[in-house]
Amino acid sequence: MEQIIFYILALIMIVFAIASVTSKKMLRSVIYLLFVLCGIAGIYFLIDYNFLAAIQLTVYAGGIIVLIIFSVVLVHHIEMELELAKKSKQILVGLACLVGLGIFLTTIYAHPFNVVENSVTTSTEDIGFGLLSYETGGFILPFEVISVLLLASMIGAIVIAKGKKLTDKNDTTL
Amino acid sequence: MDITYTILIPLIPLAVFLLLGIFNQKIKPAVSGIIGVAGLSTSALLSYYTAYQYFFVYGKVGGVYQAIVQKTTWMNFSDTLKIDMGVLIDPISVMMLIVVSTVSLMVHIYSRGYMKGDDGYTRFFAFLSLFSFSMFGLVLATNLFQIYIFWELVGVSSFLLIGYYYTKPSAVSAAKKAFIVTRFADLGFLIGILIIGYYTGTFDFETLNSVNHETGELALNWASTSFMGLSVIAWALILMFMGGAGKSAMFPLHIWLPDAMEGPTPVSALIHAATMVVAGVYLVARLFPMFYFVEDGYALNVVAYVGAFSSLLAAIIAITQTDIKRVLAFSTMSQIGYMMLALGVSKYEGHEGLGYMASMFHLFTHAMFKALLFLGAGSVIHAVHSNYLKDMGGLRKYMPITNITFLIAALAIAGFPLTSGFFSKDEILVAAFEHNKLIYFSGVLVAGLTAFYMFRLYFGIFWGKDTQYKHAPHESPISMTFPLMVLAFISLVGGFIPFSNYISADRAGFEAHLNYPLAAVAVSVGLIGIALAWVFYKKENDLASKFSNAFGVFYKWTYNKFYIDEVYLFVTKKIIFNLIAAPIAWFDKKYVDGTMEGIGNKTVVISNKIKGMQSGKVQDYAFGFVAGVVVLAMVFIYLWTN
Amino acid sequence: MIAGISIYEILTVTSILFFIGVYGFITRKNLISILMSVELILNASIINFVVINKYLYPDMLQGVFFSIFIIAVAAAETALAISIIINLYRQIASVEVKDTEIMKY
Amino acid sequence: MDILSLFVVVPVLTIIALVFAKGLKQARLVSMVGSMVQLGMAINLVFAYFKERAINDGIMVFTKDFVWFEQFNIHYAIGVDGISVALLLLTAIVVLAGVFISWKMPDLPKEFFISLLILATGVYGFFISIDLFTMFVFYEIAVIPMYLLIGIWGSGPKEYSAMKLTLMLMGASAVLLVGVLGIYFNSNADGGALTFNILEIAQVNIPIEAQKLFFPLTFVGFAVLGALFPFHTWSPDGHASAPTAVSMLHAGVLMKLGGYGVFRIAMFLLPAGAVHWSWFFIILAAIGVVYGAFGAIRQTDLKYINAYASVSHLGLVLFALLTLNKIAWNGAIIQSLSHGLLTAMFFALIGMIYGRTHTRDIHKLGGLMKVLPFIGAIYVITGMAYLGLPGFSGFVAEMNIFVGSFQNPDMFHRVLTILAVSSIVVTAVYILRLVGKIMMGPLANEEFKDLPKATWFEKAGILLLLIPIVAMGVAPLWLSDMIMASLEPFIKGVL
Repeated sequence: MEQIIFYILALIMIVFAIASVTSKKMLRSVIYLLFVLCGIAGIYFLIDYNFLAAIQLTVYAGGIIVLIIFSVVLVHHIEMELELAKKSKQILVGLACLVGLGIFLTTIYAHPFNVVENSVTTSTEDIGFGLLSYETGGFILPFEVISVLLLASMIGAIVIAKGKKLTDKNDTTL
Repeated sequence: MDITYTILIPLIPLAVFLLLGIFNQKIKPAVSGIIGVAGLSTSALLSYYTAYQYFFVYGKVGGVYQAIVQKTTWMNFSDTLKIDMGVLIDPISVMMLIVVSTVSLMVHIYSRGYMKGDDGYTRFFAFLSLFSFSMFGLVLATNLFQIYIFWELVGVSSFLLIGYYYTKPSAVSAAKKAFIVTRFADLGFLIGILIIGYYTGTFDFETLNSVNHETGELALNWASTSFMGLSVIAWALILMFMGGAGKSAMFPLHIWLPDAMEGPTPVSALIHAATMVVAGVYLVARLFPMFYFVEDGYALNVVAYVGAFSSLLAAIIAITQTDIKRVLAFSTMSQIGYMMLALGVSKYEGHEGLGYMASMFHLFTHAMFKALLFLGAGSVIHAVHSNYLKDMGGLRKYMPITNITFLIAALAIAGFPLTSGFFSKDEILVAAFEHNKLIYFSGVLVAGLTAFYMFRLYFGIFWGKDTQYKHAPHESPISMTFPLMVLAFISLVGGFIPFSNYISADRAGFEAHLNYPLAAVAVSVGLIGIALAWVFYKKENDLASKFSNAFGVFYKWTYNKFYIDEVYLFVTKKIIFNLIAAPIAWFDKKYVDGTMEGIGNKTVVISNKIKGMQSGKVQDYAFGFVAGVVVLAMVFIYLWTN
Repeated sequence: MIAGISIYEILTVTSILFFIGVYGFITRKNLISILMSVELILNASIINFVVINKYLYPDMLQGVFFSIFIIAVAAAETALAISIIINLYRQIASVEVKDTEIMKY
Repeated sequence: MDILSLFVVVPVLTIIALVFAKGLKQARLVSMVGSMVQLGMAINLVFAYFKERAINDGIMVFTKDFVWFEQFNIHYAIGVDGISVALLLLTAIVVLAGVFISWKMPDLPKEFFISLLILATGVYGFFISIDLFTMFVFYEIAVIPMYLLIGIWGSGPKEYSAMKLTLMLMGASAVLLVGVLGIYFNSNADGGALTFNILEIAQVNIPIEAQKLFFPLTFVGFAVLGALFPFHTWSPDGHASAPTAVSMLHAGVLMKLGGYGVFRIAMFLLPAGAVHWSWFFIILAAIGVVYGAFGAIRQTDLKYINAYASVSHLGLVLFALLTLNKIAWNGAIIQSLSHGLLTAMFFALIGMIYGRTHTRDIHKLGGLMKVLPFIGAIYVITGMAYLGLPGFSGFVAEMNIFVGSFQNPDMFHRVLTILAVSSIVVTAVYILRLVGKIMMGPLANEEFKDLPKATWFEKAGILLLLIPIVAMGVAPLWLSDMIMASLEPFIKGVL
């Protein structure tokens, strides 16, 4: 059962990912990406990381995608056709990617992973404790740093997006 | 014998030169003249003292005049090869000392009158002293390099003195010409020295010249390498003779001498008549044993023929020249050719070496009467302010002393009996007669031509037409006529000196006698020449021009000195300047520099081309990055798996 | 652990996703599309973190933590990128890569 | 402080003092004092050297050794022999003369003198070091200020010339660096440690193949600075654009670094390579001798004439070095000294003439002897010395070179020697053309009638150069013996 679900999810992800990077329509491209992200959340569910799956759905599918959609709507006409790269470039890049993929896969399959059979379930509580622990192996410091980073980037985003008025004074473009 | 004092003979003029040269602006002309004369007088007195001591007191040991050498090392090349500086006293160097100091002193005295009022009076005396220093050094040189050193120095003094009137373009170009032509000849001299130095391992005259009396050959041994069928030493001698020919204005390196007459006349008398131009003769005489013994005198034959030919050529050209100084210049060349041919036909031992002795004798007498001729000409030029025969005539009335002395000199050079030239010329002809008939006949012909052109000159100046002068010419001051009289006296009686007792190739001395039949021939040829000149030029008439018209083309060629100058001009201007120097300059700009520039330009072009790679497009970089990583990964995997 | 699915299969899928992202990053000409491709690449790597954590070191949570951090950073990055894009659009009325050449050379 | 390091320290101190100097007057005073101290030290060094030589028979004396880069065994190693002593003296003379000649430098005098002294520092350092790397560092120190000196204070197309000069010399030093490193990495051939010390490397038998490979690189690297044909083209342009004192220093001293380096590094450390390659480079050098001389005939700019003459004369230095013969080497060193003084003198005179008439075109000059008797007379004397007149240094040098190169009896060397000897005639042609054109003849331009006479500092500069020229020419024995004695260890390798 899980096997079948995984394959289905994998298929969805790959197909929509490809669709996302090749689609000519901007908005569709974003929606395809949304599907991919949802598929990834599905994977998280499958391997029992429910909290992560939730984050994936809320932050990515909910937040980032909406942000992107907004920006698309702001800077594009909905029906605008995207410009595609030259055929030769597409083929060249595709080839390079295929070769790279080949290398990845050969390396992966050549490596004997030391898989530990288990069925440990991780609760949200564990994650919360681990994240906020200041014991050895605790992640409180990075957590705080990330918080500050988020704050800083939010402020930065606002300042940059506001743009014009502030830059006028300094007489710098962008 | 201690002969250290002889070093003062060159050093005093050097001191005078430095004194006058450095304080050129500060010394009053009158004072500088006196300093110059005083310096040279001291040198002259020392020379006479040396000569007396050498010839009559200590020179002769065991019947042979010894060479006395004192020297010090000037520079080391290697353990064996070195340059010395020193003095070499032997018969010919002492004889040259007398010649140089006498003529130089006379010229100094003469110049005080001749150069009076000239801007560069002090400079002139400084240069004269420099020349005297160099010439004394050359005469006293103990080895090839020393002689080369002073050889160059006389060359440069000559350059400075010819270019004395340096604001006159013709003087400047004459000076340049003289220097470059002799420099070119010196190239041969230098290479000759290098060859000799390499193969014999010494530059010393005494070592080079020492003769092994038992075998009758040179004592020196060398590896007998030959080049084009002639031993390298013979080549070296010929090359050195090239240097001598350059200085002594032998054909074909004579072209500078006539132009050198642009210098002040006393300079012509000193340098280009009496002393420097005989340096070539002196050089050959200096190395006479080598010339004679190496390859059976091959090089000496070259000397003889070059001398004879130059002598004839110059005598012919002299007939047609109208500038009196140029006539004298060609006459000088002709007479030096005489000395060369005398050396060329000479043998080594005893009486066989008559030519050698005759050459030196002629050198001596010629120095006196040719200096006299030049100084006389100078006196005339001083009076009429022109160099050209056409501006002269009938001067005997105005300038009696000049007239008489000039006549004496002309008689001497024409070989009139009992004058000094008669004896020396006679001996040269005897030597030539004994060893080479062809050269003898050429010599006799030259004797006749000499008498003719010299009296053409004499009659042209002092007799001939009565020219009307703007300012009546008057006799020169005593400072100028006194040297004339002294030199005239020597020219008259110099022939009675028993030269052969003192100077001979093997230094042993011998008794020379007049050969009456040959002397009669020479004298009669000379008299014919004088007589012809009398007919043509004594009174103003058109015989001469008729005659020259009759010869037409030949006259024109002769008048233009056989166009040798033009040939040289063609070679230097057209070939060297335009066909070598110009293409090299062009090649340098275009290709050598062009290549270097091209490298620079190509760098700019290439960098312009490839700067597009740095496009600023992140995606392009990303592609490069990905592709690069892929390739690298493949390489590493390949390496790992193997 | 997904029953019947080995780590290899999951890693294969993520690798494919990763290279699709790379492909998109290089070939797309629109800044927002490029941003999306970056998201794709990031997601592929997040899955790797999580999966390796789960399969190889099940009693630890580092992989999960890093995933969370990456998501946070990605969110911040996206926000910034979007703001830059919007600002750029204001300046030059375009978000095509070919128009943003100020930094070229 | 030891006697040699002072040669680097004093110019540096002078530079520091110059930084605080205000205006032209103080700047030139400070530089003059500094250079005079330097000259005094150089003269003192000569005497000290003779004293030391009597009790010390090492290749180098006054040696000192400090490590300054442990890892690669780079030392600040110094020492001198007769050759470097002579060249140091030359440098001190030319620098002081250069300061005198720049007495009235109008623009940025302080900066000018500073650059000049940096150049001098590099040169001094180069001559005293016996560590390859230190030597190379000083070499670069000497070359770099040239760019500024020509680019800022030059005339004509100065940026172009400065760029060309710097690029070509830098290119050469890149090649040289490869050669130096090649020597360095072969310095353990006999099993020792890698070293940059010249004396130590000289003891090592570097493999023949390596010598053959690295000799041309080292040689060309240095010979470009010595204006080897066909790498000489930087020199005419550079000289023509450079200000007077820089031309003097450059042609007089800096170009000597080339010959010195060839001799001290390329030939001393790679003797087998030198023997193997000499036939090729000697052809280039001989061509350069004649080529430079003919090139000079055609030029019309005084400085170009002199630059080509330098190509010819320095070609003679390289030619002599490549004949691999002790006499010729002696001649090469003397020629370096002699040419250094003479060419500095020439450039100084050209500078004076240019400063007065504002032209260097020989067709526009003429008859200057009348209006400038002192400069004219010195010009003629210098010209005569330049064409190898006995009594001046050039003659001594040339005779040594010719006699030396004549010691190779094979046809190949004979022909080349005669070719080189013939250059003395061509030299005479261009020198006399020059002298005749600008000094003699009628005055070319009425405006030249009232040119100012030579000033005291000009005379001082000129006499400073003239005295050693005459001294070397009249009494060469002490100099040539000093050099000859020092040549002994160097010649062994190639014989």
